[in-house]
Amino acid sequence: MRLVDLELDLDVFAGPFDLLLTLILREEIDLLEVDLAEVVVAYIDHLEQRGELDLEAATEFLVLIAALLELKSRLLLPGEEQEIIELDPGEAAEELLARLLDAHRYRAAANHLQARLAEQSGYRFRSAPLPPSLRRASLQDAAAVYSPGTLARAIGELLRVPEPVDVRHIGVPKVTVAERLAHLRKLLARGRFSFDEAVARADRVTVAVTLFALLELYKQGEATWIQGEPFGEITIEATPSARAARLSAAG
Amino acid sequence: MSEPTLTTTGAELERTIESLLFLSSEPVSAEALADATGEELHAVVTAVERLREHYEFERRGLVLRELGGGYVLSSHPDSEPAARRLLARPRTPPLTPAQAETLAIIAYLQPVSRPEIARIRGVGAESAAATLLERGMIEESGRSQFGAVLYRTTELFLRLFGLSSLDELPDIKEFDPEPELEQELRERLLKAGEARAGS
Amino acid sequence: MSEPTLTTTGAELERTIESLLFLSSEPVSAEALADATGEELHAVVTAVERLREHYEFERRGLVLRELGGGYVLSSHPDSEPAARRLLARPRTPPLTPAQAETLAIIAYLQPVSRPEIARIRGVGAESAAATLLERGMIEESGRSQFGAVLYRTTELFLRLFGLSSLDELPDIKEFDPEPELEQELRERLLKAGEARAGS
Repeated sequence: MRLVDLELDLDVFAGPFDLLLTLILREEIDLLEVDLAEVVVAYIDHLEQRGELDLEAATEFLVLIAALLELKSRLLLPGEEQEIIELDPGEAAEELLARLLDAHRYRAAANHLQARLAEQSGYRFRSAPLPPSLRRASLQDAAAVYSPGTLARAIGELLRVPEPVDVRHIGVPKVTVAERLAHLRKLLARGRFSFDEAVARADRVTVAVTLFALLELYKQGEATWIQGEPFGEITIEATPSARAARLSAAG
Repeated sequence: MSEPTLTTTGAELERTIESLLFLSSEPVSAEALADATGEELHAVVTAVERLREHYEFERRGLVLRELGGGYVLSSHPDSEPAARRLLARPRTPPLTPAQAETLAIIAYLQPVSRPEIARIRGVGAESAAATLLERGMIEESGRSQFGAVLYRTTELFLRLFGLSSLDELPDIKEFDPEPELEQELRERLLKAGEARAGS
Repeated sequence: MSEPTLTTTGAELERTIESLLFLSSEPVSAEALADATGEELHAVVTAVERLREHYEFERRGLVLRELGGGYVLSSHPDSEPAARRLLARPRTPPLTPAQAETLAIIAYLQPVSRPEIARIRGVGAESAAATLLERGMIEESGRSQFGAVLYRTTELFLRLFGLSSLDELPDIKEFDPEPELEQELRERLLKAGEARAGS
């Protein structure tokens, strides 16, 4: 998948990821207003939906989102760093570009190292203790340079049993787009409904996945929606053609 | 009369150096060999070169190389299949992409902290760094001014990657992305979005 | 026409055997060499004899000896004084955390097998154990009932830590997070290791 294909629907922005990036860089959207966690959730959903992982694009996304997080945390820091954060859009873009180029560079260097290691692996080195005569000589020259406390401390550390991590509160959401599609279609069959109804009591991931399902319905021409004002309620209803089709199927 | 003696001395020195390199599990510098044998540095360097040529020209099973700041013996790669059958010890396992990236960043930027590595990669490097530490390819090298552990590569890193020093790593510029790719990234960052924004 | 081929094969085999003996710190039997090289036993025995003669007649720095039912390489005794100057000082760079942990486990639990060390630490200990072996602080001490190599500490270990016997190892109570537990140290370490691995 290409990053260009990542469609977002955030509180402050709906549209493709690269457009969001541009608007941030041109300071038309305030980075402080953007919930980056939501961007990540959307990205993961997108990956799940596609069922494929393009490493190139994944790296690019990670580098960009990390850079945005850093920019944002710098913006959140009060006081002294004020002058650093007066990034003009051009500079911010250059910084992001520099990050991406660096990531490419080190990935290429990593490939080089991997190849080099493989090429060198036939040269094996000898690893053996010294012969007894030299060991005896070595013993004569041995002075107490290490502290026995180091060993006791290491054992103490190793005895530490980690606190069992309580994972009960982390429900593992296993919601699929197909499930949410079925859910939306059932609601559609009853008439119009609001998005809030569709995701009542749902967790964030389910909300994100439901949104994808809704976009899918729209793409298929099954549903349309109205939103009176920004942040207002989204009302969803079947398109006239879908309604006609359902009626004829029922009749 | 002096010539045979000189020749003998040269051969003796070569022989002693062969013993010393065989016994030593780490690379040995010319200076250390000169100290141990009580010979002049230039005589040591000549003897080492003769030993290297002996292995090469006589097609011996050993190879003498200058790696990690000293001379070290290794088996000849032609024997690798037999060595793999004989030794339970596997050959150097390959690096995962995450380990290789982490190692590349450490090799070029050392000393470098884990947060810096994460900053470049966009993802953390805990488990990759732990494996590289365990395999002896990197080691800690003090702390940054913010208290983060700094890493650097080890002598073993040089040896495993067939390098005599870090200077032998290719210039990082050699890994610069193609200008077309850079252009494409630049456009994707700004222009592609602007086109949409303007539309 | 067959002779040069035979000679080549003989030389190749001698070369491979040289590599294999170089890599093995323990004696290797003719059978094991035959298995590894895929050659007949008598060809291996001939090649080993040629290698032995090569070292002897060419006055090399290595010696091939038959020991404990196998062949093993060692350095030539003539080089001993130089070897002493180069190597007979114990190498005592600061222990890495992995080395300290591995050494502590061996010191308090000896004899202990490598798989046990790995279970306690939650990560492998190959590289750390190899370094401790090379530096002479630990040594092999037979095999466990499952065939794993067992380790114990050496006399050099005691010297380097200023101990006159293992009884002088410090009491761990001071560092023990739960000193009130009565359970055996080995069991507690294994349990904690498994808890770490599972978390």
